[in-house]
Amino acid sequence: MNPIMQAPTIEYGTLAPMLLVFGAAVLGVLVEAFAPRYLRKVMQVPLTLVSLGGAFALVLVQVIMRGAPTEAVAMGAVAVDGPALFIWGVILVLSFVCVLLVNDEGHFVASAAAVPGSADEEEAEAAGGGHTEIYPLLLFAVGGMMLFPAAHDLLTMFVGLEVMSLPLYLMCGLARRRRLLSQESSMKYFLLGAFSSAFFLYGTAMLYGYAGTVSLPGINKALAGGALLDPLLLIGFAMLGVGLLFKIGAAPFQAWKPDVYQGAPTPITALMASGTLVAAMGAVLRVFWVGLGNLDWNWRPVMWAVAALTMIVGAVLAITQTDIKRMLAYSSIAHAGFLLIGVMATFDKSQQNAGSLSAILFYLLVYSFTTVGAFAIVTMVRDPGGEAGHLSRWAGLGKRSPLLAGVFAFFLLAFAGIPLTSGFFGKYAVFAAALASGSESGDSLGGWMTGLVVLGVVASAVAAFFYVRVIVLMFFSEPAADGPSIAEPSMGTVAVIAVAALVTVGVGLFPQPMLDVAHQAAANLFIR
Amino acid sequence: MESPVEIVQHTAGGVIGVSWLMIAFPLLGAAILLILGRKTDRWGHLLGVAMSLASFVVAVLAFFELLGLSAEQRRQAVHLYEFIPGMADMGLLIDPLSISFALLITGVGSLIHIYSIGYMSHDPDRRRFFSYLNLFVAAMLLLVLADNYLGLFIGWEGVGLASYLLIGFWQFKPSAAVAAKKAFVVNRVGDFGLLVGMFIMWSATGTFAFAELSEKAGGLSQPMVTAIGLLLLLGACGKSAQLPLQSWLLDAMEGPTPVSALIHAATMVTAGVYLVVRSGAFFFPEGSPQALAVAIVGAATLLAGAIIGCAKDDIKKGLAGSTMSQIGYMMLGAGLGPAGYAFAIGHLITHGFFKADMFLGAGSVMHGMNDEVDMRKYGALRKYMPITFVTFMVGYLAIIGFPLLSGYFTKDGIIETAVEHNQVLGWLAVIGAGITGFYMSRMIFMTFFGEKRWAEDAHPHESPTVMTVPLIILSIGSIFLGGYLILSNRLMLWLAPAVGRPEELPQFHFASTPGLATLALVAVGAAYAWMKYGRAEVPAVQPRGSFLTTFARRDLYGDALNESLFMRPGQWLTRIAVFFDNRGIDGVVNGLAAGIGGTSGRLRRIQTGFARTYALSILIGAALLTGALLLVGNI
Amino acid sequence: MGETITFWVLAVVSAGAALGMVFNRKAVYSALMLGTVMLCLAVMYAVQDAPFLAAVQIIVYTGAVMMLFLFVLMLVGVDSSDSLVETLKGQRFWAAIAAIGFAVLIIVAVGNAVFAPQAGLEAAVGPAGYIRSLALLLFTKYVFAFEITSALLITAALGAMVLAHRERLTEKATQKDLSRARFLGDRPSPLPGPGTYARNNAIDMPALLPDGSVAEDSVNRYIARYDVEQGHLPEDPRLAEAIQHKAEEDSK
Amino acid sequence: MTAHYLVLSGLLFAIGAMGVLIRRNAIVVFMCVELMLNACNLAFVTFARQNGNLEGQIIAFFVMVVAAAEVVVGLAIIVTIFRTRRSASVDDANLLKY
Repeated sequence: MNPIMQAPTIEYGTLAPMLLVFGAAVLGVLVEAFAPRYLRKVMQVPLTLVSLGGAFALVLVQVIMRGAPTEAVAMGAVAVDGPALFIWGVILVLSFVCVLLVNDEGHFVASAAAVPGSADEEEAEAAGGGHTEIYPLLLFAVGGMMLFPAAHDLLTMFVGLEVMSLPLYLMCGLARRRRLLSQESSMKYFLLGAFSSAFFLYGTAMLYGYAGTVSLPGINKALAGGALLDPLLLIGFAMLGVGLLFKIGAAPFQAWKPDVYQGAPTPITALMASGTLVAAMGAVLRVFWVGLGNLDWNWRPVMWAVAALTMIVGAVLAITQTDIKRMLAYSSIAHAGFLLIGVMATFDKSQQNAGSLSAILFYLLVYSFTTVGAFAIVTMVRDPGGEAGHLSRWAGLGKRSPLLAGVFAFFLLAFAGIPLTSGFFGKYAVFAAALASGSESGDSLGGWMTGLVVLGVVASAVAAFFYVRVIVLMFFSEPAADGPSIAEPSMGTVAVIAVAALVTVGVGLFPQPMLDVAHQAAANLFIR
Repeated sequence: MESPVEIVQHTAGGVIGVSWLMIAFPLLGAAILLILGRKTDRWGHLLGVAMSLASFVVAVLAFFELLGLSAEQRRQAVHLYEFIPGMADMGLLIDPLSISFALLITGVGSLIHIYSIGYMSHDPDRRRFFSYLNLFVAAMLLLVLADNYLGLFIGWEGVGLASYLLIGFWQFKPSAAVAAKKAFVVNRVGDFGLLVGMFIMWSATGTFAFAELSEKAGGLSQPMVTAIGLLLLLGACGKSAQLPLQSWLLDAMEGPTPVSALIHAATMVTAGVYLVVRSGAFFFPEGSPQALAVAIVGAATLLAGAIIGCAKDDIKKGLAGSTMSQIGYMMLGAGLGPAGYAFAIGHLITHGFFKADMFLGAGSVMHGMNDEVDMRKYGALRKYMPITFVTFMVGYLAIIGFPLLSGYFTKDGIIETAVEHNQVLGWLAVIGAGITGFYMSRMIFMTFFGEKRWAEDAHPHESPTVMTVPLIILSIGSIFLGGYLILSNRLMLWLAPAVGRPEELPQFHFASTPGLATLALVAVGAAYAWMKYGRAEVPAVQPRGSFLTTFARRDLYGDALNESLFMRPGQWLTRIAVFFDNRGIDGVVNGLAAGIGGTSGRLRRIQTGFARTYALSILIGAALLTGALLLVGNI
Repeated sequence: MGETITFWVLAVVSAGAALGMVFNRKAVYSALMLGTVMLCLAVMYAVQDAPFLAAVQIIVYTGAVMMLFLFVLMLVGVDSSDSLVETLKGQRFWAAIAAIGFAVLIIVAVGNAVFAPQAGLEAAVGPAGYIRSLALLLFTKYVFAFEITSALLITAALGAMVLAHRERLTEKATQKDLSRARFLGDRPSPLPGPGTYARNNAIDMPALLPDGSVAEDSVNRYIARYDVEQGHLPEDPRLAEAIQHKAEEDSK
Repeated sequence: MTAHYLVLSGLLFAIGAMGVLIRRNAIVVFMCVELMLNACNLAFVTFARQNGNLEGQIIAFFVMVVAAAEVVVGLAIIVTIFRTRRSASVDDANLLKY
């Protein structure tokens, strides 16, 4: 008996954007292996940029020519549906922008193997150059970010999670200055990340035990037919939640975020704060809406507590931060809380589900671009020893460089959700979706959703306080005599800030087109 | 009195359909200059000028297209896009009022752009200067062209930002940085008024659009309208440097002179007048208390500005006082209802010309005198800078209301209408005109006549052509524009579709009682100035003046007043609050803030920096999550 | 019955080894304990109809991963052992509470779960045979994940290289360079060998030159320092002085 | 039998988690994480037999591959830290806090 194996079908066309990114990453590794040292950067940068740009173009082509497919591809492993394509587009643009930041000189260590402060390090710095391996690593991370939210079964999702995380663990430790902090952040991120992915895996095991499969629609189907109160299901769900909530930085799994964001090289922080958050949010949505959609009356009360705690922790702790990157990290935690409000806004009716999904997608878009812009500005304010992280160093920046401080103030206002910035529409959309969900008859949470939105508004107000504090600090305090210098920005950095500012202003004044795109992406919901 | 005609939704193409290009051109210019940065150093200023000129061309074309339409058709709304879904749409309103402003902004703006090429030629950051100028033009155009208060507000804040950036352009000077900050803070007070006014407007009518407001405003209760009107007036006072928010304008002269000419004389400061006139039909009906408040503010400011102008030795600050005063006239006119609107706008336009002319003239003088601003160090410059002298003279004659020049017609119109409506305010305006005659003559005599009192290294010379040509163009406008607009009521008929008009068209009297009194007082003022500063020797050091002089020199104690009226009581209140807070009786807000801060300070200790602690929090979180789910699942 | 006995034996051993791993002060012992757990698990896999996994477990985990762990442990220093004092306040207490609570939750939940009789793998394996069925699944349904894991492996290799490999930035000195340097220096000849007339441990005994003087250079400086620190100085004061001198030179 | 194996798996998982919390040597902490992954694998293999399909075994196989890659990266990071600080204790790395 020798049954003939049917060759697997892989829809290369549909998967082309992701495959292009991975392919370019492998090519980048080959460049590292064979190209002479002085040529590597010259080859890597265009290769990376072109592949990311090309992948984005492929996403566009796919959307325009064929529309989103309605079936999972690659033997049911990957679901390239509307939301996934939207998230891919956002991630690709963000990572393109981040590569421009990475490309800027002076962020990455010349030789990671050299002990900080040693003669070897000086020698390596004198020799110039740096680790061009960053580029393929970054491409692998981006590939993982694309796979993670598009995975259609939990195994693929786990692999995507690891593909995304491993390069990030590495890149966190490669800062050129303050290397002890950088290495520490790398180790913390790695240990905690590995710890949390063990939880993710255990959850997967339990769900596999419950449903006999790890594919998300399979689990959903089992839920529809099987006993809902099965302890295996509940444990599995909780453990899976731990892994996913860790990645988006929801409380009480948020502790790694400030430390890692502060220690990592700022371009990588920018990538983590934008791309990783977008990808992880997409994965959260997919797991909770597709895999556990029938269980919503069960997970939503728990998620309610998590969202509330996350917003409070993020907003309250940010107040007393003295480091700009830590403050942005806490702000990112608070924003994860706002996003979770959106995740909870699900209904029986797909029409309204699409509404809240589009709100979340829109929020992700506007938030991530503003974040990248803010971190790009952080890279420009420098002390002799590297970036001027301490907030006191930012005092009076408005007098030294009104334009830079002005743009940064604008980003902060967008984080705070002040009208006429993109952030306002993001919050507005998510809160509105949550309120609509709460007023839906038969909603299990009802008034609790309103309560959550009120809590969200209060948290925004608290958050606005510390954003405004920074603005006041920049514009209304006297600059220190030996204040930080403003680095002469490279074209790349300027482009990053310009793109971020453009999106923040543009969407703030003219939100409709982007809302339309998000709405279209969300129209058919996820492939089930 | 006839009310404005309805707004016509624009459907056809034509230039009006693409009038958004007016805003887009300078915005694009600013974006290119800011983004490309130093790369554009060589040609950046040319791009700035080109963008401003392009915008001017569009404005002129739109103007002629509007002119070709019948009076009922002259309010064209151009819908652009849905701004906040279900809340507000973004669109432009092209009507006689807005297009007049657009012409002024782009026209005078372009001239000042050209002038700045010469004026800023030695500044290494000239490109940045032009990018801010372009940004300003774009924001100002949005302010006047938007068809709703939201768009207006965006422009309003945009010009505030541009003004802040430009006042502080030479940020290395501490005085410039402080002045920029002061302008910023004072303007926030006004903006707050405008914003609250808009909130009330929104909650009462549910719309920001002018078109809908004109229908719905009639249904509002009287106190509501008064409240909105007064709040809008507060906004206007902030932007237009009217009492009690006038104090920033004098300090704003720290900016480069073209900025003073463009923003702080010709355009931005008149935004308050625009706001009042534009809202006139809804929120400032004739005879209402808020309209009276506008007139009173205007009259008070025109006197205060004139008095301040008398005592300043800094040529730019003198002009700034005069600007305050002239905008006071416009406000007075705007407070008189449709009868005064045309004169107020007319004065605004002619003032835009002659004041820009004089500011640029002052800049030209400074350019030749090593940036000296003290008039006591000038004298006898007429021989050395003939073109500047002649053009400045034209502006001077226009502003004091020399018969048949621009200012004569527009100012006299305001004064006569004011006397008709309110005797007291009208005669105050006449007195103000007399004082104007004194301080402007003083400026002329101190600068261009008398003996040389220069610093030793001064070598005055005429400015380059790129600077004098705008002066000449502006002075031509200063001569003829007023008569053209006011005689036979051209402007009033032109604006009627937008702002309404009185039933009876006013007749311009060349020999009315207030008019003759004005002329007489101006002559007395000029003669007194001649006695004190033309004939007599001007001391090079400021003499100790009387109480009144000191009063004027200190800007009427505006800053001291602010301090004692607002800052002190504010501090006092704070102290009381702290006192009560300490006693734990009041200060809920303070307590809350402190509470959050304290919680934050304590909570952040959880972030110990030990990875193992974090892992513990994850495990506890996981256990809680599992427990909670099992619990919820089993209930 | 056989499976039950195997399970209980292995369960006790593996749980004990796991506890041993956690509570053993010496890192190497921990590693060996972990190896024990892994071997127990391999046997359990084999018992549960997963012989392929049992083999992979031994080859990959105990064979490769554990070796890597041990290798790094040796690199870091075998004798480094954790101190028993807990520095974080309450960490042990809360860790124990959380871990026990967590374990109880899982055990209670699993205990509450109702399991159908085991389906067994006969149906799944079918006529194709065990390995073939695994391959069928691996290369059809999970082929994409399989391909993507290659990205992981590349990342791992690249990452290890970035963090550990240092590129040589200066030319390596050739033998020619070395000998040239030696002849340019002040001593072209080799250093004298140690202690020809040694009475005890010869390597740390300075040589005597033909003229009877002590040759300081004949003792390695590390050994000299060791001798001084440990008090192994020879009785002959002349030799002792020479060693001490050498050790002092070293410490400068 | 399924429940027995699952209880053992849960126990091993909890022991591993506890080890992560109380050990200071980064290498040992990481070994504890590996123990947790092994516990997951045991669950997968058990469930594969319980549910009567081979997917659990395939997943366990993938987990081993992923774990191997993770070990390489993790140990590289730990060695780097050790070279810098001459210490592999996770507690020593706490410059980033509050």
